[in-house]
Amino acid sequence: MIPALLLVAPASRVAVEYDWLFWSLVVVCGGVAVGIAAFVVYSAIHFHRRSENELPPQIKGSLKLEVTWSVVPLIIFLGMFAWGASLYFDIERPPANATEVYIVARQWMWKAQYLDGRREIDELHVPVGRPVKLIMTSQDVIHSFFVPAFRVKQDVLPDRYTTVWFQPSKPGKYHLFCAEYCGAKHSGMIGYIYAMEPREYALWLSQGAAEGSLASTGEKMFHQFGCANCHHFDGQGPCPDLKGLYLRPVLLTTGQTVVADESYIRESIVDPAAKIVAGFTNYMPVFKNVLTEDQLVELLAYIKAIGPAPGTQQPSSAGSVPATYGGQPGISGSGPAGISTDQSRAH
Amino acid sequence: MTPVAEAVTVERNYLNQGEGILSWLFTLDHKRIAILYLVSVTMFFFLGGLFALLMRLELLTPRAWLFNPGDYNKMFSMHGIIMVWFFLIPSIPTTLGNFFIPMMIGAKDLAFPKLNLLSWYIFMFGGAVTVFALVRGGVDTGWTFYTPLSTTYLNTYVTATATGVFIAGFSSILTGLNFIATIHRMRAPGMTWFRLPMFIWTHYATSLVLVLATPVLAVTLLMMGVERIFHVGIFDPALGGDPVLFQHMFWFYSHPAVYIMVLPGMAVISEIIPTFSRKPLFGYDFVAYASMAIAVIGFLVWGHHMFVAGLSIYSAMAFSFLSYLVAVPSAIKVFNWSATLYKGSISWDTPMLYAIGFLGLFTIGGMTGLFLAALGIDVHVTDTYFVIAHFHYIMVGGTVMAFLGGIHYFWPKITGRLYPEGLARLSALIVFVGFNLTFFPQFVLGYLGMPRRYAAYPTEFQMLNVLSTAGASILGVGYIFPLCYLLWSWKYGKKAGPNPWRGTGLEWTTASPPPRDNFEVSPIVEGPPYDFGRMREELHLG
Amino acid sequence: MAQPIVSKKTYALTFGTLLGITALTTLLGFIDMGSLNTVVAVGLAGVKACLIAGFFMHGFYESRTVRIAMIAGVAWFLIMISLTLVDYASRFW
Amino acid sequence: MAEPLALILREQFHAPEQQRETATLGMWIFISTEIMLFGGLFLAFSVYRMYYPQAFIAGSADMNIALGATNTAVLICSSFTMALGVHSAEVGGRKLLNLFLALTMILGAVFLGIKFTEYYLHYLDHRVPGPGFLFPSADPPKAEMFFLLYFIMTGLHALHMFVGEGILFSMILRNRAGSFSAEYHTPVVLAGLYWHFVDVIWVFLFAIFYIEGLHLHKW
Ligand code: HEA
Ligand code: HEA
Ligand code: HEC
Ligand code: CUA
Ligand SMILES: [Cu+2]
Repeated sequence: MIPALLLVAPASRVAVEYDWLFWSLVVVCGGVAVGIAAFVVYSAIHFHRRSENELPPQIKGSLKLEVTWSVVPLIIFLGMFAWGASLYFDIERPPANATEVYIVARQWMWKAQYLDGRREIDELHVPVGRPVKLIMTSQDVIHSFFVPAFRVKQDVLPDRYTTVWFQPSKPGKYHLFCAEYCGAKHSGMIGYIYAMEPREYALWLSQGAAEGSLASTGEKMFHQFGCANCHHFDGQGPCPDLKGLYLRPVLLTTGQTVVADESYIRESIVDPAAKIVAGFTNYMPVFKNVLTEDQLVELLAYIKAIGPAPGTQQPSSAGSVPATYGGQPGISGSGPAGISTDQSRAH
Repeated sequence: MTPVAEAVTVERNYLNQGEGILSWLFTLDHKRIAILYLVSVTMFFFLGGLFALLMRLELLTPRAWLFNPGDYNKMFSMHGIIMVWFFLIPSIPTTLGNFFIPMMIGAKDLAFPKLNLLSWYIFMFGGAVTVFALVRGGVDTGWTFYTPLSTTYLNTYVTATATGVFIAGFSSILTGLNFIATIHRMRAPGMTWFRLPMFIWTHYATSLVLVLATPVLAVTLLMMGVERIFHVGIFDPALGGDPVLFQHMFWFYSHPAVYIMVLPGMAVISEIIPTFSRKPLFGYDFVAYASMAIAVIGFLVWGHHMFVAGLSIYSAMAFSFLSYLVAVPSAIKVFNWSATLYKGSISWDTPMLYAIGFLGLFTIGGMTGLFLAALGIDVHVTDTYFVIAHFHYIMVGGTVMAFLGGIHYFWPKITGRLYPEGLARLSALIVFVGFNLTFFPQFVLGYLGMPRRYAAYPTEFQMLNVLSTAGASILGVGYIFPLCYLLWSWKYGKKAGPNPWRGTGLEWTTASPPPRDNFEVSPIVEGPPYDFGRMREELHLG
Repeated sequence: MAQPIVSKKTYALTFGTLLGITALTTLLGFIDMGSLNTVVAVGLAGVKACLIAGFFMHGFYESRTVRIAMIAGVAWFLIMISLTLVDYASRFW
Repeated sequence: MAEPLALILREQFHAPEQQRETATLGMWIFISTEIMLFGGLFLAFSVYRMYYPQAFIAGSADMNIALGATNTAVLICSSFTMALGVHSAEVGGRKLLNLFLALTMILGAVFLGIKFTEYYLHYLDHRVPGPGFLFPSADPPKAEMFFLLYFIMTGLHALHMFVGEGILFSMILRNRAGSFSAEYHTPVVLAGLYWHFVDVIWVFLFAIFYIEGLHLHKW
């Protein structure tokens, strides 16, 4: 039991906050529960029936008491709600400067794709002290990404991106579980997260023999699947210019405006007709069942890398841990060659 | 309410009126139908329990040593499906509810006796289909049938099982309908709403949920079946559907369903505690309103099962907030039950032991529900053993305890015999100890991060799992005891007399076992429920 | 609480109105009103439903309990649909 | 001849009025459950309607409004005759009751006939979801979702119509056997409630499936 407890010792910033809340609830609820139990046991013993014909005072109720024990718990509950909700917002909202890693889940393995093109199966290496954001999708059924030591969990859905983030605070090897039942080998869909000191992490990164960054593979795909035939980067032609698309508000034919986040871009590729950009007619082929989730991730990384939209933060550079941590990370050198990073292109 | 002071021995009662198996299979008597249900749900309970034992055995070691993981998945799926739909949901309402709702309101029968019998047949048919699926090879969806796993990826008997559950759902609906109509229209003269025993109020609330939630389960399973059979998209994203919609619809039913499971338990407790404290239920009105509030607000909180499923965070906030609201009426009830004990004349008969057990375990289960309802906390413990422990505390520690308590409490009325008190107290103790040993370690496991539905697990979780398995075997013994001595006492127990506990309800004014029409003379109600003060007059007279 | 008998005239009037609304619904359906089309179609359907439930099904003449039973189904349906749609609508905030 | 009161009153009741009220209440509760049953489907429809607005409007534009509107009118007529049937029962007009029940059944049959004709036309047009599905638009899979919901919802509705026909038929038989009178005709009232309810469901189905995209209908 002791080693188990150690294993779940909080290893991320959120986990520490989490434990505060959790143990506070244990104290409050435990206190009330012990109080109730004590009262019940005391009554049961102290007022134990003494004679067969005993008739106790017939007390019917008390408005004062009723109000007290409705309102006081309510107030306590509201406190729990507020604290729980604020923690949830911390857990759910990744900071803008987080390093991105793409996760593709399938029965029954986790595949991680780093921006520098490294791939790992059932393992994930992350630096200590820096926020990491995972952009996750599933190839088949629903899975759930769960790292107990970080106190985070997020279902991974097919046909959609969900994200989770954490900031490891202690180097170590932590369990990664699949927490949503996903078929026969659900309990085998486990792995490890290695949180490393930044120096070691940099070393680990440099040893990776990647065939090129994720975005550059994406660029190859972009040509291979003929995207480049239609989508030009000079604003010419009958197709939208994809430069700076990421996080830009896009006006649709329906008059709605949507923000071009990961899910939107993904949908635009697999199901172009779903949302059509204003001013264009849709004749883009449907890439559903043509591209694998891995390829989609590569294309996505590429599209995100080709120039940030004006005025929005670019999450992280393609390829490596942001050199200037906390500063304004731009496109670092490892981005695909020949791609303009001109940020001033107006829509 | 004229209590029968002396035991009026009625020669003919509902048990001996009509002989032979056919007189049971075609009976329209709510009491006999209750017995039919009792036999059926008991069988399903032990079947579900058998799966639980096998599961616990498997979890003794970190490796999958007894079954391969696929078979383990079938174990928990069949365990959950049978326990929820074929044991716990029908357990109290169709047995004790069926038997005692008409008696407590002074009616001859339910409003629609034929419908009542039909419900049982539908239930058994649904059960038969499910058991058929089980013997043919089982199902491994989990009791939640999440898509697209269930519709596209599994090749077990998903459709057959879902059909069984679908069918059983209609039995629930008809039972609920029958209860509502009965409680509205069949009360004896003088039995006003605020003279109803709390048992009735709470069953009324339960029936509301049964009637309004169950159809949604039916239609959800229907759509799931269509998708699975015809390979057309409703919930599968590969076919254009949305799996989260399935979860919305499933939990729209299943959260209210957890109140279907606990409210009847509360109904029983609200009878036992006054009787064995000889005091009126403290804060009667508030407890009545609390039951209704649980039934209504219980419909607004289903999203708390989906906090990490891809729900919008704003929606999640609303659902979390509402979950806390629905906990308030439960709190009111716990406090009122406790207050009823205060200055009472408390006897330690077996039903009361179960009731006290219920109080403690339900409180723990409910409070851990508060943990889960806190958004941030749920993220870590959802889909771990923490959730498993939470709901077993409420469903097993709460409702099953209440069920056992209720069976003991009403046993003399149902059979006319007393059960052996000493043995009964002993097994209540065994159940309590075994239960806590089984499920308390699971809270810790959950906090440590052990996911649910795992056939194999990392070694550091073993110690707690061994404790839990040990507890489960004690618990199993604790359940087999009552089965044996209750059956024994049906034949050989001491004769009970009409009112062994000196209860105040109408059901205690008639003979044990009651005559076919429940009462020799149709009762007229003149006073409030739980009127123990009458005892004084009785004593003066006697 | 004997049930009043609804007159044939009331039935006939209801019937006429229902047919009228059906015609109106269909005619309005031909006009492109943008998203209003849905609102009008479902709204008029709601009016028809009320007429049927009120007159044909004696909803306007029944006891309070029965009326509550009628309304409960609709109210619960609205709970289900509104809370679910709120989730979908707020996903992209 | 009306049955003697003793036979009509089931033993668990103490007065005919109580029995009637109870039965009506029971029926209404049942209808509430039916609302929730169809409600789940309406919910699914709304969600996908929100996801795929164009495809759903296009699907709706593809419906045969002539048949749909006719069917709506037929069903409203049948509700009218049903209401008149209940009226006849209330005043004890056995012959008229028979007539109206029969008329209602015929109208119901007409409705089903038209509905299945429509299904057949959909089949000819390859609008049945599944491998053979065809839809002349940019986005057949989404229109397929529309048609799937269309078939499930109208199919479940048609199933209810069949049940309703069965109930009406049994009412006719019981009426001919002389079971109903001005004093006792609760089963007819209940049958009427059921029938009207099924009508109400159709009114909504008509609105969402036929009317929504009517303005885009290609003639
Ligand atoms: C009978 C069954 C039952 C009951 C009554 C409840 C009652 C409650 N449940 Fe539980 N629940 C389940 C059965 C039940 N649950 C099941 C089966 C699951 C899992 C399903 C699955 O995934 O397979 C589940 C899962 C579940 C979850 C989702 C967990 C997850 O999967 O992530 C949540 C989250 O909010 C939750 C919350 C609650 C709450 C707030 C209550 C409240 O109603 C509890 C209210 C009661 C109390 C609070 C106790 C008494 C109060 C006091 C004594 C007051 C004093 C206290 C203080 C002042 C602190 N439950
Ligand atoms: C509704 C009621 C209910 C009840 C009463 C129980 C009772 C028990 N449950 Fe169950 N449980 C659920 C509902 C219930 N459960 C649900 C809904 C799930 C989720 C399923 C899912 O994930 O899909 C679950 C899941 C679940 C798990 C998690 C599985 C997993 O996620 O991997 C475990 C693990 O320990 C467990 C254990 C037990 C135990 C030990 C009991 C004990 O209380 C049982 C004790 C009973 C006995 C031991 C019976 C004695 C019988 C014999 C001795 C055999 C004799 C046999 C014959 C005569 C035929 N349950
Ligand atoms: C035959 C031409 C064609 C090809 C090939 C093509 N597209 Fe498109 N694409 C379009 C058109 C036209 C639009 C605008 C209409 C729309 O939004 O659907 C578009 C829109 C998009 C958008 C949304 C743009 C915005 O501003 O919101 C993205 C993203 C996109 N395409 C990515 C891709 C990718 C990735 C590929 C290759 C796998 C690809 N496209 C291949 C024609 C094409
Ligand atoms: Cu993947 Cu469980
Ligand atoms: Cu819940």
